[in-house]
Amino acid sequence: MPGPMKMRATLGSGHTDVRVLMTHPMETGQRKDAEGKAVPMHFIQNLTVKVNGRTVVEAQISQAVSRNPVFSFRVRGGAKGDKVEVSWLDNHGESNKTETAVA
Amino acid sequence: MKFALLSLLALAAPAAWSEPGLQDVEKVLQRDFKPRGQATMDRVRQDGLQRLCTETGNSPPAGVAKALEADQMKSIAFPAGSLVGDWRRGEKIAQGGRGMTWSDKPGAPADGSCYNCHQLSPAEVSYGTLGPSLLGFGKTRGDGADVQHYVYGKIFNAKAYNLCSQMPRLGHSGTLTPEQIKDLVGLLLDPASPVNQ
Amino acid sequence: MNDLRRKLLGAAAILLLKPFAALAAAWNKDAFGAKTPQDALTGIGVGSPAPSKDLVIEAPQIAENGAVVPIEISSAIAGTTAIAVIIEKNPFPLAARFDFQNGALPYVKLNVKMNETCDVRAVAIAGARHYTATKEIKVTIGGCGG
Amino acid sequence: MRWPAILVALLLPLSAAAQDAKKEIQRYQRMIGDGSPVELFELQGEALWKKPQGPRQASLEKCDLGAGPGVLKGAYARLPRYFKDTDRVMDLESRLLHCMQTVQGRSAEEALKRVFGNEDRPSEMEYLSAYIAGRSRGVVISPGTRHPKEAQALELGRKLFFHRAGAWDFSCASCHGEEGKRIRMQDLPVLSNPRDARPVVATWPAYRVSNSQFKTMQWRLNDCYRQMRMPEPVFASEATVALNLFLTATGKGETYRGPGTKR
Repeated sequence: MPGPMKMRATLGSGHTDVRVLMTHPMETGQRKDAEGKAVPMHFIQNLTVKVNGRTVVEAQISQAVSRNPVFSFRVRGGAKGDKVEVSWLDNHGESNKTETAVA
Repeated sequence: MKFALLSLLALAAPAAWSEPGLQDVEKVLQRDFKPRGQATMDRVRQDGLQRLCTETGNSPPAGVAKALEADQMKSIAFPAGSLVGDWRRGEKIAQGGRGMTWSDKPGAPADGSCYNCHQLSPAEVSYGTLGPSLLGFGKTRGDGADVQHYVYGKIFNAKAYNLCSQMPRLGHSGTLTPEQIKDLVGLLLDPASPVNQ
Repeated sequence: MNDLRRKLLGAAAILLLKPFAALAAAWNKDAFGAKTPQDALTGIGVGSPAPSKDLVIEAPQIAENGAVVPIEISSAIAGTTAIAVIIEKNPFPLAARFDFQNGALPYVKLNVKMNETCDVRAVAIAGARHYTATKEIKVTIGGCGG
Repeated sequence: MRWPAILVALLLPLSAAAQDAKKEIQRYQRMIGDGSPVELFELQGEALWKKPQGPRQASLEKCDLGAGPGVLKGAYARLPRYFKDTDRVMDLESRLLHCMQTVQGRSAEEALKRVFGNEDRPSEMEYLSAYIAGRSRGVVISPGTRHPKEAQALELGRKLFFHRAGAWDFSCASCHGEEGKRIRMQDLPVLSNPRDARPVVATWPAYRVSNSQFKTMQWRLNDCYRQMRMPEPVFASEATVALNLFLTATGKGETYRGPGTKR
């Protein structure tokens, strides 16, 4: 089961700041574990940000994104209470999502 | 007046504890540390030098220091011939930070951890400052026999030159081999070494 | 095991995987699998992008550790719809591609892994026009190194 | 008259470059702090704090960290401190270990099995310390120093800090004893000096980006001793708690603002 996500969406000057944290190992496939076994590639590939149900950012990412990824995005305008949703899908087919209201 | 006296007395009253001495500290270390890998328990027992430097806050009386430095000097076996090894290998040894910890494989070659504390080659911007900068070391001093001797000895056992130096005794402690120390001498003294460019 | 059974199992597997496959289709395997910055650019359909001062990379010049290098990219180029991040000396240079729509500003901040000191390249896509900016980031060794 | 000019000309490029490098490293540290996943560890620590475990199937919510059973607000900022029920000075990890045994009924052996995590799996201690330390944000750090056992531990910690031993003759002060020094690019705080100790104790435990793991104060001490080429300190032992108390007491008065993010 994927670990938790945490998101913050706040009103800036003329835009909304969205910052999202996600728990994910982002394994490159190059690392060996404590027993010396190669740890298979395991990383988020797709990330989608929606505001009030409309997709605003679609991202494709690689194993070069750091472990426990953190992203910040900006969306023009916005109002308190707007619903922001972020979801991800990794190369194992696992996924997770979180949502929050703009504060 | 009486009140002040009383509080003074209270301050002067024998504390319910006593300040731990060096022996107490060593007992605590024996009890609260455990051997792991190559880091065996004999390492928590201080030798005379470590004890003296701890007790005197690294400022031992000059006479005692001189005598003990002379003792340390005896520990250095200077190889015959040129002490200038391969600076390329020396640079690798200077860069690495492995060796002698409980997580290092016993018997595997160790590194010198030199860049942790010293500036050496100008290309390496990530260098420490606990020790002096050694940039251009051989350029100003040449690579004569005396300088070779001094650099080899200093790396082998820094305490022979300055009793309470914070620099590890890299040869004496068995961290580096004589060959490796020669390579480090090469890094510092060889005119072709990046240190001297 | 006979051929027919294997085929049937295969078909079942495809059916099961279908929903995921549809979702994952948006991952550009060729571009992310590219081993040179040029192939990565080609992979995302960018030929020779023009250098632009309006594409700004905000990042430290020195990173104490290559496992986490913070990078912030913003584009002031009108009509920017996508930003890609290429780390020139990584084994697979393309690190990410972001497509912006419905009011998202061409801005992103993320942490990336860098194998060694090299240029980080940002690419902005604005319709048929492509722009680029680079910034060198030195990856150093921090701490005792043991 | 020309002398100083030459000197300035010679010195300026070097110090300017050094200044730039320092500024860039500070920028790096600020940026990794902005994008820190610390909150994720706090969330998982909270779940673990509330999760029934052990033979008693009890959560740790009855654990007394010094402010009363289950009281977390500000508790971390007052550790290490003396605990009457054990007649010992304890830091967060040693107290958690105690609670795992007394509240949850777990054996010491079982609770100690995995005190430090790795890249594949963080440890319970790491999650819990992230959560608990986070509940002291904004609280002034004031460890216990008045009880005789606290005073004794503090003094032992100070002695340990300056005690030279091991294969490389190091004490803690070998690296943390002189102003303005660094290892590689990393500034070394003089931990016996309140000015340097304050920001350090205000930000541990912390997320370390170099291995992308959350690390406890007990781990920090453990790894220092490893790098000092010493044998391994026993987890939550009197020596480690004493050293932790010495560092925390030296940094007392600072407002806790962790868990932090480190290189």
